[in-house]
Amino acid sequence: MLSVRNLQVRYGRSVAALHGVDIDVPADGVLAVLGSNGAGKSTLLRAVSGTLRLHRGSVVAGSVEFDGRRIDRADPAAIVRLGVVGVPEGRQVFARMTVEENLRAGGIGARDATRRAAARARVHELFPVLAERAKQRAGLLSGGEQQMLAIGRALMSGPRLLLLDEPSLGLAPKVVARIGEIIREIHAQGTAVVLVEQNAVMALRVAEHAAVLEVGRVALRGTAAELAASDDVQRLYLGGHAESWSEAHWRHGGRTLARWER
Amino acid sequence: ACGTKGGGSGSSGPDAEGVRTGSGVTATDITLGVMTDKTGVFKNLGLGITQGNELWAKDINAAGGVCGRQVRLETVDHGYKADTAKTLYPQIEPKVAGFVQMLGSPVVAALKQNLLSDKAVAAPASWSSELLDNPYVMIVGTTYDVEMIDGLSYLQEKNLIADGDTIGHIYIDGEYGQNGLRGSKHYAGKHNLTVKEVKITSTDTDLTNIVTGLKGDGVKAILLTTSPPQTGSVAAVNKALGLNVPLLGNNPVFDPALLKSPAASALDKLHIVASSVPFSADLPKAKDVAAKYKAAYREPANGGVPYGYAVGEVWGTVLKKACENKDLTRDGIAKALKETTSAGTENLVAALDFSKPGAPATRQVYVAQPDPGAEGGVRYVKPLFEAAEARDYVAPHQK
Amino acid sequence: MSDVVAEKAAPPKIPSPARETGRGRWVRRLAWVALLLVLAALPLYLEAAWLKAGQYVMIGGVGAIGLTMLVGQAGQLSLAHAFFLLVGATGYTVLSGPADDERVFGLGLDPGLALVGAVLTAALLGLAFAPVAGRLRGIYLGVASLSLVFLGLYLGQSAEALTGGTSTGRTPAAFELFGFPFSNGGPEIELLGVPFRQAERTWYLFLVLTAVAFLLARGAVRGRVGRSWRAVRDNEAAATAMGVDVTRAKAGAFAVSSAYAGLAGVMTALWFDILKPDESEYGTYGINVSIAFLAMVIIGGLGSIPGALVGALIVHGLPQALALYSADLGLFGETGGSALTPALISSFVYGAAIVLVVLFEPGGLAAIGRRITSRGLSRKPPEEDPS
Amino acid sequence: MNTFLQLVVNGLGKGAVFALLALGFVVIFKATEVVNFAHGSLVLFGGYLVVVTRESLGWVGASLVGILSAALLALAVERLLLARARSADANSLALLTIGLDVIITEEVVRRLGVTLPFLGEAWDAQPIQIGGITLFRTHLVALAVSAVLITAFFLAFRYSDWGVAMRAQAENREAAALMGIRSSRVTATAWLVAGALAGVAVLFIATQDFSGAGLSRGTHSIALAAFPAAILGGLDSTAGAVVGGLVVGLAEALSAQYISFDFSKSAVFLVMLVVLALRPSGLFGTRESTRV
Amino acid sequence: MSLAPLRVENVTLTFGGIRALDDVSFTVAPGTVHALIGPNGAGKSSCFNVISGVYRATSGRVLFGDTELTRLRAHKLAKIGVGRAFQNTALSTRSTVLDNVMLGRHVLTRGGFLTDGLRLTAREERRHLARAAEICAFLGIGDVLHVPVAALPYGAAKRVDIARALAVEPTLLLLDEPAAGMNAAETAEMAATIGDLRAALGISVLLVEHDMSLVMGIADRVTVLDFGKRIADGSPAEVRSDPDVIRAYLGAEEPA
Ligand SMILES: Nc1ncnc2c1ncn2[C@@H]1O[C@H](COP(=O)(O)OP(=O)(O)OP(=O)(O)O)[C@@H](O)[C@H]1O
Ligand SMILES: Nc1ncnc2c1ncn2[C@@H]1O[C@H](COP(=O)(O)OP(=O)(O)OP(=O)(O)O)[C@@H](O)[C@H]1O
Ligand SMILES: CC(C)C[C@H](N)C(=O)O
Ligand SMILES: [Mg+2]
Ligand SMILES: [Mg+2]
Repeated sequence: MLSVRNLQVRYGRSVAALHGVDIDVPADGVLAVLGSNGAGKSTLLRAVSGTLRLHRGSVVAGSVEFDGRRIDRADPAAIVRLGVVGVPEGRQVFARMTVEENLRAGGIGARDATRRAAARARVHELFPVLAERAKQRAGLLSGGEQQMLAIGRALMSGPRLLLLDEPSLGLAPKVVARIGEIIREIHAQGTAVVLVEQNAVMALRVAEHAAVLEVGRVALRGTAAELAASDDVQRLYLGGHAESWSEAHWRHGGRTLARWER
Repeated sequence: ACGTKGGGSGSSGPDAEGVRTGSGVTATDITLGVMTDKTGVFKNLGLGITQGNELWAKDINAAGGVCGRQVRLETVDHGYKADTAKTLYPQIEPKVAGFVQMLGSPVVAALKQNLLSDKAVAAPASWSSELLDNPYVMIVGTTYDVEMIDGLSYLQEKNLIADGDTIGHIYIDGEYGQNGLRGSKHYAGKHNLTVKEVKITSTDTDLTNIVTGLKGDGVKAILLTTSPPQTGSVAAVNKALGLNVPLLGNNPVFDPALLKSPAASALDKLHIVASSVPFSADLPKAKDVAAKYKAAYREPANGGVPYGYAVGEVWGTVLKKACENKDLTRDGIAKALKETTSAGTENLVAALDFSKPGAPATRQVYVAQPDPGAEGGVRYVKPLFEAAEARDYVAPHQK
Repeated sequence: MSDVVAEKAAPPKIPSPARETGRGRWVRRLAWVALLLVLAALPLYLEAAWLKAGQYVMIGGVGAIGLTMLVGQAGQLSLAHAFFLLVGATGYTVLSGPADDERVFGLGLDPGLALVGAVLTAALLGLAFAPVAGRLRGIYLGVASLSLVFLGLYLGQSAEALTGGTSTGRTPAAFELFGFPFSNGGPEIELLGVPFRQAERTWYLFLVLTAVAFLLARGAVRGRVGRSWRAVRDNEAAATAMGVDVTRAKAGAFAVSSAYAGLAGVMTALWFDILKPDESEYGTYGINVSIAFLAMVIIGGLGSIPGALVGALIVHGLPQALALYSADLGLFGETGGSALTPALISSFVYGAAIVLVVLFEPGGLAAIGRRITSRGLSRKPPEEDPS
Repeated sequence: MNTFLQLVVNGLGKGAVFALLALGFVVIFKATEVVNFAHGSLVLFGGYLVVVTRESLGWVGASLVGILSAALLALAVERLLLARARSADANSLALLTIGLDVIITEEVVRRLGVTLPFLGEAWDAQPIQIGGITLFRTHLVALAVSAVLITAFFLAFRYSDWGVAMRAQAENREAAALMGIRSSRVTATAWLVAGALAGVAVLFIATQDFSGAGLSRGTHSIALAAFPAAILGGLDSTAGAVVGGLVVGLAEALSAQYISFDFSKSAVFLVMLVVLALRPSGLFGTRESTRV
Repeated sequence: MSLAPLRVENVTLTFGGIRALDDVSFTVAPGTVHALIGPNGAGKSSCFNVISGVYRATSGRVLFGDTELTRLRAHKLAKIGVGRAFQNTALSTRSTVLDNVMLGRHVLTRGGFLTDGLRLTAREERRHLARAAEICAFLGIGDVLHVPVAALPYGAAKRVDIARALAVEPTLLLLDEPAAGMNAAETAEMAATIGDLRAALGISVLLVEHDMSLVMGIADRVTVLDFGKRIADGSPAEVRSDPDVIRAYLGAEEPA
């Protein structure tokens, strides 16, 4: 359904963020993308959703296809109309609009009114707090509530492919688990998902396939189970805590700081 | 290294005929400065005056020049901006004997100290008697205060106002308006009139609320020391509100373009007081200037042309006097100015007397009314005259 | 496992330029000294008219430095600059004016003291506006500050005893320092055959004032005060958490900026040899002046002190230079209704400069300058905050 | 009493046009958070095209051309300049419009040269008398037109997708793009509409009844006077534009009579300052509130 | 250095109808790492905001030693030794790392427009620069001192935020979700850093965090909020097995 070939992305004149990435998402599959800070995960999603330009980024080479159609030069709205909808990193709700209006804005991509009503009912069911706070200014929600709103907003247009950029960021463990379930539910209803995550435990549990990005390249790829078993992933992303902590300590080098003067 | 800048251009010794010369005067030429506005808000007037100046220079040079020398004009455009004028002045000052035109009150104000320290005689295109504390200022025509006094006496003579009446005076803040107001107050004092003063700025154009207020005050006439669009607004509202009182304005309040504006039908109440003639005046000299103008220039003319010509004539008189005194230095020119007691311009303006420091050079005015039929848009309703109240009026810096 | 681990990835590369190499700093310092020497020698060569134009640029420079600190560093949009210019000009004229004039009020202070007094007065009034300004943000603040220009003109026109009124204005005392007059009076001085009169003397006075204004601002912006301003601009909550009293920092920025405007006002009065409040909102102390200062600041690069000077050179210098050149070369001979004139061309140039800067180089000319000078010395990332 | 009534009538009449001008600011601000300092020059530009085409097209045709060309100029400004400065924030873009304003204004004023034509052909200076009160026709027409347009916008902002899309993309372009909102289309529409509003306003401004002057630099100053109206109403509020416009019109008229005319301009700003001191985002503006 | 306990006493905070904090009390003992956890919207950030003076408590008070924080103006807190890092980094992104961190020295330095302008403070400034650089080095960002924050990856920016809070030389450090957006290895490193901080400086740390591995690994004590109410307070082990906490927050599944 989504196929990314040899994607190379640059920001401005000098920063190269992706150096030839190949990714495939089968229809109604869930792909988890892992990677450390700055690996290029968000860049990948931006390339798919067509929003690179808003960050002064551009596709230098390679292609992005959705359902056999090239979308790497298409504008974001056209991509949404094809059914690809993204939830940006760091929520980015419309802070000055009410919760209700945020959802409404999410539905603008979908033309037909009954679908909208159904979508809203579903979002309220997934996130009851959004119904409760319908009239509250979105900017005043707590971090987690904003994340829920951001996901809910994206579901309003009934997407076929959902791009989630670190949806678990700042969410309580219980909610993270709930988000995992929701992703599976969304998936079960026939929506494909690309899930960018730091929380590898959740991501690998939800996804069928996974890829690890490192400095703009795919370093690892395979089924979720395969990756979960890989050493590197264990160490870096799943954190066998005991060892990695001491290792971190070692990496931190036991740096010291003179005591305060006050 | 050594500075490359030349020294001062102070006075030099007498020439062959024993005429001492100074800045702007050579053996063959006398150069006069024109600091005008070709590009700012007064570009029309500035252009007219400059063309009047040029016509005069051409005529006098054709007649052999002054003191055996040809008159040359050095022109700069300050765009009615005081800051530009302030920079241009030091550039033009060393090259000229004096200024045949210095347009704009803000410019004249900003250059006051320069004129004093350089002893340069200048004819401002600005007619405020407040400027007369500067001995080097040469106002050609009468001043706004005197215009108002003469104008009010005309209204009273025609029974349009009576002692004890209330009148309104709308004036632009600044030397223009304040000087006009000074005149109306003087007259009001003599005739027990109550003056309702309304201060405005040159950028205001909608005076509806003012006239509404004046109507409430029951005024019998409205005096204007304003710009033409403001005059139009007052005239239109005067009619719209059914107030219909006479309007009396200083020279600058009228522009023929008003006759094509929606206010045209309301202009019949307007009276204009002026000391220099309009372009189309029915006077031999004015007709002569107009004819020469049409031969030389394409642009539509305005009252600046005869005025600019008249200033030239006055400068000619002063330079001739200085030549007779064998002193064409700046000091000599200033002295000659003081000795000029009746500079004639063949009635382009009344005869001028510059010998009384601080006093307007004449107190005579014309009164005119708008007339779409007349060329230039106005017709005289009263020829040159001087009111008794104007005669004993003491200008602010009059000694 | 289908794929294998690709080559071990290196950690993300982060540019890490050195602050400034020792050599770079010296080159830069030498360049400044050279510039200063050239400026100091100019009166020997330039005609008075050009000196006058240069002084006008310096007035712009001083005012723009003040504004760029307020708008660019502290993030407080202000259109009130012209008002503080008027305050400075009036302050100087009143403080130094003769005490025995019956028409206008004066305190007869020494001109040097009067200058300081005028600057302080402007600063205090800036401080007085701070409580209102503190409540407002962005464009609301900008338009609110515009009211000061209108109110100031109204008061200036009304208080004839102070300003001399719109009709005649009043003449400010010639500047004097330790008895030495910066006018045509006093001893005749000649250097290398060039007489040093008002234009030359005032050049040095303005040059010193501008240099002091520049150095103070640069030092402050690089120091603790500048940091607190930028913090307030970028995130008030974070600034507060770090112990910055946001209200005070804003008030301080207003006071400093007003003081600079006040100084520019004093210079304006000296430059014109007259104090005269405008009768309308356009003029020496009107909104167009506020906008011109804002233009300087934008063109130079918001927050950049050297940029402010470059902005002044364009916005204040260009019309003057074009006017002088047009006289020299007989350019712009066309007259009448729709002539292209120096003032008009300058307006186009500075309008276009603003547009281009925002479009292509939001850091303003300062950013371009930084890129040029840093090439070869040390590579600084272009987005860096100017100071 | 008659004087007072007449002043109120004058003030409301002018206020209607100020409201129309303020609405121009509001539309663009709502869509882009940019304050369009070039609004005055759009007003001038529209007026200029009316002048140029009036001879051949007659008043009605010329007015349509004027409105349309102001709209198109606004659109061009947005498409050719602002849309290309994506990385600049709203405040920088506002500054950009200052530069633009200078250029357009100077050019139009230059082209006008010495002519300062009036535009209010059909009704100018033909007042109607009712009792002791004079009703200026320009004011009446302006009131009617403003009422219709403002109501229309109020409803559109509140109830249409366009309104929601507009606010969404004003706040966060990336998120809006991800929702399928074509931010370029929304901003472009907003500018187009604001330009058209400027084109309508100038028909009233360059009249004897409203400004007492024909098309000139003064026309531009009047658009500037609508600034306090937009601000005190609240830059993102349609209702604010109406109230702000009327308040400015009344404050000007009444202070001119009861304090002094030369104070009236300051009075408008003083009223605005008082409002802002109490409500920093204007009477109806959305209050800025952030959290950490 | 004298360490003082932070006592939150019966704090209630309402926004219109919403009770963000409801009679919350807890004490951060000197020199400990104290975690504040709870579901999204429970009021953790609000609690931070009350402590640091951004919000004014509707009732109740916060004491730091003998000083009543709830009566102080917000900017006074840094002076008495309270440093704060933000949930979403709140840095001047165009300024360099060092410039940002130097802001933390604000209360430790003096200088107004004239003294700075005349560079009378230059010597002192150099000393503080050195100290700021030292703090950055401690946090592992010593090699990017002159890079604008905008050019840094998120993880590094978070460290800058913490470095800035440390530059205040606080005796109480407030950290709002220091590990958000970090992967397991980075989180571990952050935990180690916090541990080092306490070890090296002996200061108290109050942190909000959703990453249970970090909380359980380094916290000495944990307070749990739910719907603005305190539902548990105790050692990590106690809290972890508290049924209320499991129900409201952790969920049935093992946390990541
Ligand atoms: N707007 C931008 N301009 C310049 N460089 C950028 C921009 N956005 C990202 N980068 C750079 O591109 C690289 C990839 O960034 P990206 O945001 O895609 O990483 P990520 O994997 O999403 O990291 P994180 O986990 O921190 O979100 C990084 O080195 C980053 O610094
Ligand atoms: N300024 C405010 N105005 C109105 N409501 C607010 C405000 N700040 C917070 N709230 C509400 O108070 C409640 C607590 O919010 P808070 O941000 O403290 O949660 P939190 O525990 O930090 O959650 P998270 O872990 O998601 O960040 C939320 O319901 C939020 O919507
Ligand atoms: C008509 C004008 C040239 C005169 C007017 N006094 C002025 O302001 O300059
Ligand atoms: Mg990312
Ligand atoms: Mg929180």
